[in-house]
Amino acid sequence: MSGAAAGGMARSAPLMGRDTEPTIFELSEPGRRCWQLRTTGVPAWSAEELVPAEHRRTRPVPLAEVSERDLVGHMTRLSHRQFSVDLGAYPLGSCTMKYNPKVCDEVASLPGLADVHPAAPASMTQGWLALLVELEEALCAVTGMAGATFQPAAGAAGELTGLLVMRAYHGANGEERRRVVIPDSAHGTNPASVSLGGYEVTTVPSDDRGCVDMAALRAVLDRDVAGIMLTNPNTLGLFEEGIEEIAGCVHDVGGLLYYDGANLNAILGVVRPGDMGFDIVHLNLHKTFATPHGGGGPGAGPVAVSSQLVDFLPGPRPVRRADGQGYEWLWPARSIGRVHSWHGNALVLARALAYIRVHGADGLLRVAERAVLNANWLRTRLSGTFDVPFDRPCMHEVVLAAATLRRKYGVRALDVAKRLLEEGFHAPTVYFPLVVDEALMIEPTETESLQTLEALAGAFERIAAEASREGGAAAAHAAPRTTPVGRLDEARAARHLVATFDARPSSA
Amino acid sequence: MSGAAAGGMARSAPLMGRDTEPTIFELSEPGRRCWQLRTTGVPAWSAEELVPAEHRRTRPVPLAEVSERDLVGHMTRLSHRQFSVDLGAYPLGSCTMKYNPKVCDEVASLPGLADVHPAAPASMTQGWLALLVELEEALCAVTGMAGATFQPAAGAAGELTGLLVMRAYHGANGEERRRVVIPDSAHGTNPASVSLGGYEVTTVPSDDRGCVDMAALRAVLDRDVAGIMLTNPNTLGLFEEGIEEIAGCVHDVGGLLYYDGANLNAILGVVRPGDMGFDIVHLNLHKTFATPHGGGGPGAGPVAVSSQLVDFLPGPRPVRRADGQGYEWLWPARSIGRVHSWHGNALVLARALAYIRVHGADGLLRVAERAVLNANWLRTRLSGTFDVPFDRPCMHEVVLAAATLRRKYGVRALDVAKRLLEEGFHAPTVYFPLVVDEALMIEPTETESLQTLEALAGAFERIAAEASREGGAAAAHAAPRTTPVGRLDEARAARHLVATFDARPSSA
Amino acid sequence: MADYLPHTSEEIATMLAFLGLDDLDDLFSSVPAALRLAGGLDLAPGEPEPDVFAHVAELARANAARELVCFAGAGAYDHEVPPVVRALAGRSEFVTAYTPYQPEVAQGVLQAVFEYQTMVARLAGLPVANASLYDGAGALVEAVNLGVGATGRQRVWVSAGIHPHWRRCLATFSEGSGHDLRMVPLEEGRTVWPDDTAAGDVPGVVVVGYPNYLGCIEDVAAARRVADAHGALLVVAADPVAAGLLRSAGEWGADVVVGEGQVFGTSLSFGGPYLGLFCCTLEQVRRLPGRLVGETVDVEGRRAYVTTLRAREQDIRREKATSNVCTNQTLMAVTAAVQLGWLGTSGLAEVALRCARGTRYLRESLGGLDGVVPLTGDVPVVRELALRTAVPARTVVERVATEGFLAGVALADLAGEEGDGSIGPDDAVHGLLVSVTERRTRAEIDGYVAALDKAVRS
Amino acid sequence: MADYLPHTSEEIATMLAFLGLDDLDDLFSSVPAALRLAGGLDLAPGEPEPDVFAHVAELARANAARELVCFAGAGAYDHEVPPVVRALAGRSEFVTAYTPYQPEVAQGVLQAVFEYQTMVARLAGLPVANASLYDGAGALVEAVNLGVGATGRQRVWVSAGIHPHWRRCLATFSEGSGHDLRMVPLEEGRTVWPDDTAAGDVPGVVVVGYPNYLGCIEDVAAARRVADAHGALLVVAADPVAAGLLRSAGEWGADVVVGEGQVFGTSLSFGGPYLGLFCCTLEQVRRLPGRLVGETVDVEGRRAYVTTLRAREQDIRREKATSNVCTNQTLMAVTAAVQLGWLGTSGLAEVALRCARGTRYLRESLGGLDGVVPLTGDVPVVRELALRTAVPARTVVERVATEGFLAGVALADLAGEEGDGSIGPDDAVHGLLVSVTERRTRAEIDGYVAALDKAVRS
Ligand SMILES: Cc1ncc(COP(=O)(O)O)c(C=O)c1O
Ligand SMILES: Cc1ncc(COP(=O)(O)O)c(C=O)c1O
Repeated sequence: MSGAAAGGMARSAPLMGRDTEPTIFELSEPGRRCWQLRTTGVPAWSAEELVPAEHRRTRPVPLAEVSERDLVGHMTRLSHRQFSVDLGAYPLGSCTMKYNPKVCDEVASLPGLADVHPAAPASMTQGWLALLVELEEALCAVTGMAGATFQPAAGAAGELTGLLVMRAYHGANGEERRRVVIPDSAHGTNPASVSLGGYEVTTVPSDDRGCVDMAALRAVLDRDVAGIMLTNPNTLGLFEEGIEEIAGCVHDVGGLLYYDGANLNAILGVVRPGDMGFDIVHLNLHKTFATPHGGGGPGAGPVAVSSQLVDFLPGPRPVRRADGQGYEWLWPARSIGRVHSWHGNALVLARALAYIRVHGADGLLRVAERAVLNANWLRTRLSGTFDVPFDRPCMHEVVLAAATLRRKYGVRALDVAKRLLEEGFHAPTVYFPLVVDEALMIEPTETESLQTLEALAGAFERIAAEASREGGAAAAHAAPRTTPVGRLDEARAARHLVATFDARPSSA
Repeated sequence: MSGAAAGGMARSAPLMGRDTEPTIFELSEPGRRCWQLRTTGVPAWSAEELVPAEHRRTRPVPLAEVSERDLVGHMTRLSHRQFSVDLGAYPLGSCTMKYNPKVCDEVASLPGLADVHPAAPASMTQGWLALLVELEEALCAVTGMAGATFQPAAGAAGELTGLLVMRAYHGANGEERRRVVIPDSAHGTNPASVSLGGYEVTTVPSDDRGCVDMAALRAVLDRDVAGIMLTNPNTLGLFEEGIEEIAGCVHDVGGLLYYDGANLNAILGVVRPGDMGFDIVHLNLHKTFATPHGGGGPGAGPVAVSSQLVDFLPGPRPVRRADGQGYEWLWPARSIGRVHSWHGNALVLARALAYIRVHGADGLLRVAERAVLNANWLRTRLSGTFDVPFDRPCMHEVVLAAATLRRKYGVRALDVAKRLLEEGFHAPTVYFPLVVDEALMIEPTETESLQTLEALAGAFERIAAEASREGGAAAAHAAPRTTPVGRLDEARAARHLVATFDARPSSA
Repeated sequence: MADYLPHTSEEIATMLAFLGLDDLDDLFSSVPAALRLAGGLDLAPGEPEPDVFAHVAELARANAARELVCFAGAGAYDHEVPPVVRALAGRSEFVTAYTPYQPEVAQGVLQAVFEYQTMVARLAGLPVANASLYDGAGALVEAVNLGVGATGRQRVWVSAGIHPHWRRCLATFSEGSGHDLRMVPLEEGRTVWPDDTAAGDVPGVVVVGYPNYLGCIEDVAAARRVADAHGALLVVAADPVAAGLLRSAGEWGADVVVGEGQVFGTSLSFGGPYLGLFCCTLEQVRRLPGRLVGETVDVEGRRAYVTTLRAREQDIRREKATSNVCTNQTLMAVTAAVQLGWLGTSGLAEVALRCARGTRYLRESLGGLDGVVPLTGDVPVVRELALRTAVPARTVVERVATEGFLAGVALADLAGEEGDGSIGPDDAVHGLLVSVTERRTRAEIDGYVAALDKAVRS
Repeated sequence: MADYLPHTSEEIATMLAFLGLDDLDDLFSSVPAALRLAGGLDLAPGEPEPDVFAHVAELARANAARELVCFAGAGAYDHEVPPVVRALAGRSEFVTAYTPYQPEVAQGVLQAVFEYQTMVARLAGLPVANASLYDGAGALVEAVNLGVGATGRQRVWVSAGIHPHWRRCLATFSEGSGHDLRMVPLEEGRTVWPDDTAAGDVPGVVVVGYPNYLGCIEDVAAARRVADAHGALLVVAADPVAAGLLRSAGEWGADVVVGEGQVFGTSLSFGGPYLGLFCCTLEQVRRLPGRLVGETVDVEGRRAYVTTLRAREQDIRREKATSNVCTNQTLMAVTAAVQLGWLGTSGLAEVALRCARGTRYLRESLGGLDGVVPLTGDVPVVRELALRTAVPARTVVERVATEGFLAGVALADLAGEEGDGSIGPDDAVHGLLVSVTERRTRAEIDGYVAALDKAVRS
């Protein structure tokens, strides 16, 4: 019955069956509607009276036409076809899929926050400005920085913003540096941002302890290097022990240190990027400060900088008024300009503030401790089961590998991931970081309990044991079998691109 | 893994698998907690200082101890194990499972309604009183009655309230009548309420057209009869065509007519119980006026009465002040007393008012028309597939039967119901009304589309066709196979009662 | 024309044609023409959702009470309801489901109710709880029905410490059931059971509050002795929050425990929907009113839940059913399960303790005031305190509201201006019932005391 | 100590023992001691949720703007968002999921985004839409990057009718990308494209608004001709609500269409999270920034969805990626899909029409006022109107607020007090940009006009 246009049929809800859900366009019936709009009393001029003929659309934009009941049925069934943190553990490495407190949802829907126009004057938005200034101070406390911008809408936007600040700083010093150094284990957004920032990427390899190879780093450092981008702990979940030395030699050549804050969760209250020597830090509020990821976003990627760089931040910035009478917007003296249509993802910022206040200094430290405790427990428990590329205590996540499983039984990291779905867990991140073959990057986060870790470890162990058994590899390749759809033909999706309903062969 | 205590494991979510979900007690871990309470600054006296030893509990009530994350995981997974209107069609006869507009949820959570204490004086709750009076007027317009009480919390409570009003009325006339007449097709709450009202039930049979057998009725009517309880359309979905005659002869012996409003949806704007001759009407707001059923409640069962009975209604009642200055509470002169701790299910009443205002006179008529249209379409379409006990146009629901299927193939109404679950629909009501053998009572409601009706009819047809085929009966008996659990051992539940976790053999 | 109906005019035409009808009106041919409503309902035409919402929101704004810091209780309490409880209990699968008639696709509601039953039973100290009743008063009525059914005696001794509204409901329904109620009065806030009994006065059921509606902790053991003396069943109407500090009613020997479950996650809601709690002994389980969820297994042996002992219910037993309750308050029961899950063992104890602390702090703060004295002397209370104010309590409530507080509930509003067996006429007029929940801060209590002071002076 | 962490102290002890560690501090042994933060973070200790909520709610109350009837637009609009959209888009499965890396358990988000892509593409009149970008400005930046990549020319002609904030973003990012921006000025509210071009001035990309930020409907055909004359790509920044009335940008020949999708179901939110809309031709699909969902089948041939053409993305292509966007605005895209599903064909047209009616009604109502004149003459507009007020616009906004209206956006706040290529210095100070959505009633518009009248007189 795939594609059938029955709005009230629930066979696509996994509760009821394993059908596919028709698209909303297939549920559509001309003439049906669900919108209801205010009665306004405004004169009912016709489109002809309002828009000149040459600009006027001749037929309405064809959208779906459904009843509210069918819209609800459709979206509710789709929601049942979606895994989420609220359903179970989501140990996706580098993504920090912690539990997102529901109080933040209510904070973000406070009409006094959600219904405020971004261009309303500061005199009428003092609450928002106060909130932002309070959050800025908290983020500076956490990072050891002097000031921050909230405009970047996500981590990658923060990276690019930070690189433009870096560029402006060097420019203000009359320098035109051309290269930025990145470790080979870095997240893909780092090199992509470096390019967009107008720099060339210089990659440095990891050493056999999973850290930046110091010799290689020294070899590439010179006065053409604008800076280095690091995340610490790095994407292998390991703390860069030589960070002081790195900072020293980068600073020695006049370069700046950029901290990719995606892994800040591990070190909250333990060590601050500023104290490690970083000059620029972006924070992934959607990772560390519990903004739900929304299926891919929104997030928020504020950038905090040391005092010498505050003047370069994007503007305008919310600040306390000099006269002590509330708050106002201010353009930093040498601002790089705007990086967002307005003030950044404001409601995400409000969530982060609430999260930070609930935890406070003590709670944020507990977050880091528990996150690291959980990751190390899993590492220790699973170290006999999977390859351990770097056998050292990890921070908030652990990178294991299925290289041996693959070599011996033909069971790949991808198969392990798919099998894990059958076990009732989301899969870890696979094939990242690129420096580890058949990587399984597991980040349990601090909000999962020991009981869940035990169940998760048990599932991993079962999968590995099964791989070695007769027919085990075949079973792994056939996974997942308990999910609404099985493995997808991803190649076909790219080869015959169908990116809209109108591009479907049958709708042609 | 049934019963495993892993809070973050999602194998019980049908998206991931078919395991059972552990109880919250199995997820519990001593010392874990999720509550957070306001900081009050009130002195922290100990329990010993506050409660005398003989009354003081020696150990806390043992509840579950879970983290907020586990609570969310547990309840979200449970929600995925639950069918609902929002997932698909729910053609449960007599229950009017229509789509419940989401705007009503927002109405019911308005702080100005939801956060009001029921004992706050009328001077501080004028909005609530105005709302109730407006709703009362609307319900009187719909039913053709003179006044109403909102205290009954559901239909059955309304029935009993109405019967007590009937009793008080006769009592005021110095009469002690002992019997109430009920058709054999009546809903079980009617006879149960009659007993609780202190009356004896006199049952009258249905005739071969599915209506009250007039001769039989006349035979039981005398001055000992306090009244008759009817729903019209009746539980067979048929309009009691002889209603005027019924009313005439009941009134002739001094009895009152009670209207069971569970089926009011069919006649909104078409005919009013008052015009049919009814004296007392309860409304199931949770059926007709789109209050979601909440998995079994809450509902609201206001009782509306003709002018001669208004003085007997429960008190206090919200009324307009005589001086025109707002609203006040008033005790009817000969009130039967209270029937609820406070004023009834107030938030349900607010939902009903919103629903009624959105529809208005025109929309409520459309509701009835579409409900009846849908039911008749299904009746006509399926009349070749199932038995049609009463082959006449129906109102908002149609009663079919699987008697032939059972006789020929051993496939019962229950099997049809379970097979329908596999087809992605909730089952119709089965084995009710009792007067029809192997009854399938189908109420599509007005909010299901023709496309959904077609899919539903197709599913019924497939099920019937399959029953006649080789192995069809066995397949029907094995249904449902696509749901998280299969058919249950209901006898065992009653035989070995386990009504709490503590009564489980293993927890003993 | 804006509504929720999917039918396009083409579809209506098609469907009518399929039925062989000319127009929608023909659908109602079985309705006698003389009865048909001419001219439609006497209601305004439909309005779009946003207009309707604006109208109701305006009504909501007209409820001044909402802005007041709440010191009112009397069976409806301002407890903390966290966002997580609203989010979970508000999930549409719970909200838009019907009674779990098809258990294979209703394990969500069924298991939640099973967990609810377990928690409520533990709270009451009894082995069985049902799946919910309408409200506290309704639960009491059902409990008395059960007791009368079990003993075969319709005489019921009801402590005057039972909430006056609940007693009033009991009286209303006794008109139908024929129960014969005797109110047993209070002295200094506690029930004084009669020593000896005339022949016709032998109770089948004895009912007591714990604490009673004036907040006083009753001697349930004494009530048990009275019941035993007459072979009666003991029904205890217990405050389920106070139960976090007090010995359970079951421990004291209650046969049936009822209560108002609004305190577990449901907003004040102007009085409803609330939640009737009902627990009983195993002995009485076949007389249990309402639904009951039990554990069983499916065809493959998987643990599963189903409504059980259905032969008690009205849809099967009809006039012989234990009760007429059909639609109940399941969503509130699910809400209570979530709230109790959130509170957990330590949280329930903490809430009860904080209520008691706040109440003590209030009592001590009132110590210095002229014109406000405790009404029930030194009787121990947990979270509800009856006061006698120098000016009539209704006046106090109006005055204190101007300072931003809902002062409490005037006893005249509960027990009538004449009073009843629980209090005399003077206390009825000057009595004010005050409640302090865990949400009240010291600053609020201080402000309230000042407002009260002002109100009773002038 | 209240938080969301499950670990009991016993469990911590067990886990540490399993790891062979003495205490939690040992977990951080790899952090050089010298760097360890002594004394903990300089933050207050944690507070319970209800205290925190009360604090944020107080901040929210301090935003006076919230109470004002909104006549401000400028890229952020007060459209109707019905309860059903909030309910559906707020479902926790959508809210708490990550990027759909495991498509077998992410069909919900994937299909919703596929439907979103279809709707947005139809709106733009182009065959492909991506899965969302950060906001309108971000989408424009990406569009210019795409155009420069496609033509190999970094010269970009940007109409001054593009929202000043967006132009400002473009300028910021061009510092990195090296794009060479030329602003093309407006006259009477519309872009006047240069006739001839110096050698170094040949654009690779031409950018125009439709309507532009002052509300004026631009001649996109003219922009297309300019682009064609130079072999440039045409990027159109379109108002997606006005698109309900106007010919689509795709019909006019746009290569890339960008827009701000906040209008589809997202609240004003003080500016974010919003939704960057991005559409392009099939020719450019391999340069598309951000994620793209495509249809495919699973092993059993069932229709299914997956993110596709991933080789463009940064996690695979790294420094050669088409964009650095990773986390995007998926939830807003899902929200837009729901809102567009709610509006449907007729609803989108109706909203656009009602906006235009309200704007016309406002324009006519202003006719009689002294001291308020349209800034862009008679140029046709849909839903946004630039005015010149006799007193500085910022003053007007402050004054009108006292009457309960957010009067609009002072052009000085957008284009700076000196103005820019879109308007001169005098208009910058006296210019007020006003927007009328379908939510504004006649009574509100009348009240607003009266307030405006008063404000410009005094
Ligand atoms: C290590 C690392 N750096 C940077 C990013 C980019 O952040 P965002 O996705 O918010 O753009 C991520 C997240 O995906 C990450 O894991
Ligand atoms: C015909 C009929 N009468 C009465 C009732 C009782 O209503 P309630 O369940 O609200 O008590 C019902 C509902 O179940 C019904 O269908």
